[in-house]
Amino acid sequence: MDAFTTPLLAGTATGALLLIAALGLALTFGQMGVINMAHGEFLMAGAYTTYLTQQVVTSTDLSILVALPVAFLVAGALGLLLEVAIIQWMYRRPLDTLLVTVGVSLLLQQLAKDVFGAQGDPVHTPGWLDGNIDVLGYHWPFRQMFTIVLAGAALAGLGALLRYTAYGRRIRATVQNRDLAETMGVSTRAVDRVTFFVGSGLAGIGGVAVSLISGTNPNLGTTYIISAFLVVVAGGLGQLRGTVIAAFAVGVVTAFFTDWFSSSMAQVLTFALVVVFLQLRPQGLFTVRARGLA
Amino acid sequence: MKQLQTWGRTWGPLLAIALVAVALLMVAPAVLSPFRLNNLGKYVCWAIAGVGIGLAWGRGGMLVMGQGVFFGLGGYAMAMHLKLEAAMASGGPDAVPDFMVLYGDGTMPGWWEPFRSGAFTLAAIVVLPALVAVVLGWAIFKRRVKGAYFAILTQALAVVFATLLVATIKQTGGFNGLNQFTQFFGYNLYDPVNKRMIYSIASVALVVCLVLVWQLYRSRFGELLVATRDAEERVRFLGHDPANIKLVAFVLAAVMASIGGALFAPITGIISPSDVDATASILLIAGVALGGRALLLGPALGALAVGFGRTTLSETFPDQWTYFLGLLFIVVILFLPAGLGSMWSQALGRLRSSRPTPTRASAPTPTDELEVAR
Amino acid sequence: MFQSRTRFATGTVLALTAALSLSACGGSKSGEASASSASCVDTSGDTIKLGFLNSTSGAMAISEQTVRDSLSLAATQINAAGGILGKKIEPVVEDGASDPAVFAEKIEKLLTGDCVAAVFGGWTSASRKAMLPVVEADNGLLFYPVQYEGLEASKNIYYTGATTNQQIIPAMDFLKSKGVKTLFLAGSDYVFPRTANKIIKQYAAELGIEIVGEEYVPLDDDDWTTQVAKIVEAKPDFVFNTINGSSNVGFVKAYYEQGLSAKTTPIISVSIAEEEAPAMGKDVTGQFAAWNYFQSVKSPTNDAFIKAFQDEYGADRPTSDPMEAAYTSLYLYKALVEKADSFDVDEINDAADGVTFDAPEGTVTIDGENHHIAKTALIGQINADNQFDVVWSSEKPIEPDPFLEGYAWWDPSAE
Amino acid sequence: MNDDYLEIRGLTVEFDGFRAVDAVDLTLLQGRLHFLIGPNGAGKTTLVDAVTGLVPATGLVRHRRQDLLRTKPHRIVRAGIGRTFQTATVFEGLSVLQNLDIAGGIHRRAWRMGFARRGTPSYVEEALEIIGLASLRDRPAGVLAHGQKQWLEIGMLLVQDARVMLLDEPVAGMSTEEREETGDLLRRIGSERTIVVIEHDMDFVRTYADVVTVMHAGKVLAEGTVAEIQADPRVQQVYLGRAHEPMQEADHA
Repeated sequence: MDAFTTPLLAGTATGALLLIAALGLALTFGQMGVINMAHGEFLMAGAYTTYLTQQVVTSTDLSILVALPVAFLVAGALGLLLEVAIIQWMYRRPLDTLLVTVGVSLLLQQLAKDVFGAQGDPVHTPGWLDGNIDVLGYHWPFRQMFTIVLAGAALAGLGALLRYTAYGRRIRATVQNRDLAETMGVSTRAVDRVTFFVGSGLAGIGGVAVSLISGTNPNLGTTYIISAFLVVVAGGLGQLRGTVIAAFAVGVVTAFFTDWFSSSMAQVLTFALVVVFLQLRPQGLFTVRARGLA
Repeated sequence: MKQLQTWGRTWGPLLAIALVAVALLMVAPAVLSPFRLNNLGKYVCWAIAGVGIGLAWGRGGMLVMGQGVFFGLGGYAMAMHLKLEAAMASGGPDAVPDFMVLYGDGTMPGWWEPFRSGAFTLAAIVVLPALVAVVLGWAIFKRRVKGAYFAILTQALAVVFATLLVATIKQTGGFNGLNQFTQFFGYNLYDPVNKRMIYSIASVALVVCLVLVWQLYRSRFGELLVATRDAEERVRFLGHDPANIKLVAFVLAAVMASIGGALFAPITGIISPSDVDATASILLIAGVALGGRALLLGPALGALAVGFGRTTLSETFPDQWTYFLGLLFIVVILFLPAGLGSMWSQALGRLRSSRPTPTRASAPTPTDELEVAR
Repeated sequence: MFQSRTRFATGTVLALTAALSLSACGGSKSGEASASSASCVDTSGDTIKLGFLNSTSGAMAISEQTVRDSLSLAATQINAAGGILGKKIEPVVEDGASDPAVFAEKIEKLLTGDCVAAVFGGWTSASRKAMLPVVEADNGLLFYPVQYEGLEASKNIYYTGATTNQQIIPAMDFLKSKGVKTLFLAGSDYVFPRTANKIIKQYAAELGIEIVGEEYVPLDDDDWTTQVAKIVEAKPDFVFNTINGSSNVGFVKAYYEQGLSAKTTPIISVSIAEEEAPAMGKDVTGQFAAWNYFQSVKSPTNDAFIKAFQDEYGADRPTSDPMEAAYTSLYLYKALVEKADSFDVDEINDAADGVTFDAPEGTVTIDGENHHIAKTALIGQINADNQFDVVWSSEKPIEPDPFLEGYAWWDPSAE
Repeated sequence: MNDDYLEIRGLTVEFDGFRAVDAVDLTLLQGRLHFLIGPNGAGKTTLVDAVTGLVPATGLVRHRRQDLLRTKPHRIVRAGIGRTFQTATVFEGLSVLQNLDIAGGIHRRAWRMGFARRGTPSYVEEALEIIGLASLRDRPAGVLAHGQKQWLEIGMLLVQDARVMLLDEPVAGMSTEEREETGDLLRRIGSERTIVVIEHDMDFVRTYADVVTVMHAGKVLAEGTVAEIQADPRVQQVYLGRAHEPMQEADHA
């Protein structure tokens, strides 16, 4: 019985985590064509923020709730800094942006190692998350449910931002037609910054969730980032819907493969599935503007 | 004067390659200690892979972030043969590698068997990566997956490849990789003279690869490749399938990486997942970016420089190496996207007439993938 | 450009390079290899160079830095006490960068470039395997301070950490003595856990302990949820943990999260020591670990070691098994040299058998045959201070048996 | 009459349920200058896209007994169908000569691609003469005037030996003289080719068109000579919604 429920529920939680991580990536990629390889390190920043928050807010029960907004701000600020310092100078060179952010990612990892030590620091799970509920034989941890709720909240928040706020309208206008938006008086530069801030901030929230799984360590970002990228690739662009479906699909499929084979094989098979998927549905990735090719 | 220019355009690059050949094959062995020469041999292996990356990325616009995979295919193919050679030298023609006895049940997987043959191994080093690259490239390019998507897929491939290696302990030695070779096609691997021989082979391989890309870059294919990089869809309406053009460059790059890996194994005496994973692949890219991705010699010299820097910087500032590497990416790509070598080309260009360079290969204009990304 | 008159000259270039390379190819065939160059170690001065080769960058840096620290401490102490054969130790430090190929490169540099008399370091098996052929070819010496999966012996390597019959097998004896009937194996997906579990499975069959599950997760993967669910389902008496590094945190969190605890399903670990225990983010009191040294070991030598270490590096720094083994390795080298009255590798090897040192863990003795050392096995239980209370001991040092030749149940070719 | 003509039957292109091209029938014969006109959004460019394989379509497009809708874009080019784009797309970094040469790739065997260019192929020289850029042969295409780029693109089609040329607004943005030159060029090369021009400029259409097809809302509205078209009340209706001198003010956008 729980041969089915365990991978399904655990995979959904993993998918939720991937979703939080991938939302920011999909957002910045969709709008600016920028792939931020340091996005994983923003997750890491969120995790370390949780650790630091727990040093200040001694009540473990409260600390996670405090850490969430703080992590959002910290990671968002890092993202904003990255955008202002580097990325804004190279919007015409998406592949180069990707490589520069690889450099940033290396720097941040080493920095974390030097500041916090390579050992990793403990993050304590609050009492109200420390427990589980028996679902058909699987002791479903509250922490996993919390991750799913968090992803839902992040998604809802992002959706509300895009739909109901002035900034959201500007973001959508910019995504659909940057030049037109600009002629309509939208400052796409400002919009880009907001997007980067929000996207990176979401990674910070993801970092809080990750810290509840594995504490902190400097390599934490690299663990999740490749899967998050695969989610973005499989999900296609421009629509949050694709990212949501892809995130949960990758999470659940990986969990089943892990259950049936092993974690290592699950990585291999999930990658293979994404490549096969691209064979079947490359349409989401492919548009050509016919009137001018240059 | 004009004749001199034409002469220089055609023969200048060859002359430069010849200088590299002389430096690697005659000067270096004369002035370096065996240890440093062996180190240089290691960098040369990276440089061979770098030349391929220059072809695929610099000229073809395909950011190959997983060349470690092909480096590893060649490296492991060669290492399997060396491992079997070592086993057979001590345990007879049916002997199996020591780690299979230690970690497994002492039986050898069937697909190891042909690697007892040196000829098969040499063929596999070329054919294996080519096959993988064709299948993968076909799947990716024919579906018009490119730009950042392509880069991410190749990096994911490197991660998956390393994971697979680490998990298959009985077949590939897992995290430990393959090591403890004793001989190289019958030659004692720890004899300094033979080590120099392997170094020379690597250097010759590098020179051959350089001559090959020199010819490719001046050929019509080279022009078409650059055209594909800059305006893929336009090339389609010249009657070419861009997928095929990119595939050729991708496969050549894969084979070069494989040859680099195949020589890396005997030179360092080990090939392990950490030599082929995503980080190792990034390191390969770093050299190419530094030297100048689209230049003829840039990738190779850049790879040599990064290899040298890694050794010396880690000897001098063990903890700071990662900072250097990170900064290298940021500074070079941000301020000098065409690489250090471009400064030299620009200086040279100023000396010459104001005629345009034949192919605007060194100035990347990767707007095409942006269009598609939208 | 178009009217290029030059005929393409690849052929010429190829011929040139081929000729160049042939001149360099006068190598010698196997068998007639020239004898390895005589040792370049300089013993004429009043110092002796020793290489410390540890990763101070990369993923292994945190672990290996602790080894580096205790090696430095030992060198300082030995120098203060007059050195080795009257010569002061001059450490030459190198970074292995957590990369086996770099270890191979650096040990070559240390042995042939710096001409050190011996090298101390390495942590992962991969790094040791990479250094082994080099140190054998150069006829150098390597002292390796970490417990490992055994199945190796080299005349050029001294292993001062435990081999399997000094850690894994005693841990199983301990489990048997606790009346354990069922056991679950959880490990990282690499060589040490796989090999350790192979031994555990065979010995468990011998002891009548049933293995009710076996799960592996890649080294850099932290999510153990699915695997822990299988432990919950299998309800084993004990979990044998061979997980390495930060992945332990993910395992321990998932384990408590799904309602397991030291009371219901205790864990015995072989890689969680004094440094790792407080980093779990969970109260791990009551869980077990198998080592040959704990900071809590009561002996005057250990007290002196801890005091010296904490005076040097800070009172908050714990001492752990690999640190102690590294510290011991330098003193063993001193004892070896003094017994041989020479820095020559062959003479040291001839004198090796029976060399002892009164180490913090207790008296250790070198086995001249396999170059491992006899060590006492200890089982510790984590207390509220994240220290280990020793709850079981093998009482006397166990002779090292890296190939498990003395164990009839061991069949290396069985799965 | 040989089979060197382009036959289009029931060609339909749908985007998310919207029919951009709706069951179009056209027969485009060799040796005549066809013009395709119509207001914005009439489906002219989409029609060309469908013929050249850039967007998926249903129906039939046949040239020399080959069904182009089942052919990949680069194979369509090799079958002798060439096109240009509204914004001239030449390789700006390459010289005029190199642009023409690179277009000649389809004449070469794959392995020949591995060699460097030696001398100028005769068909490149010819094209260079026809498009009148011989004196600018070594100029990078990027510095050419707008009109010259369009000619270069037409030259590339010549090198490709395109039997059918589909030109998308080739004279947009050109000066009057450039237009004349372009028109003459099209006349010169059109005698043995099938040429289709999408155009808004009615003066140009009037001067050079042999046959005009008017499209509206994805359908063919009318077909005939310039005079016939101008007289057609439906065409006037489409262009201005009222019936006086319609085409003079047809939009240029």
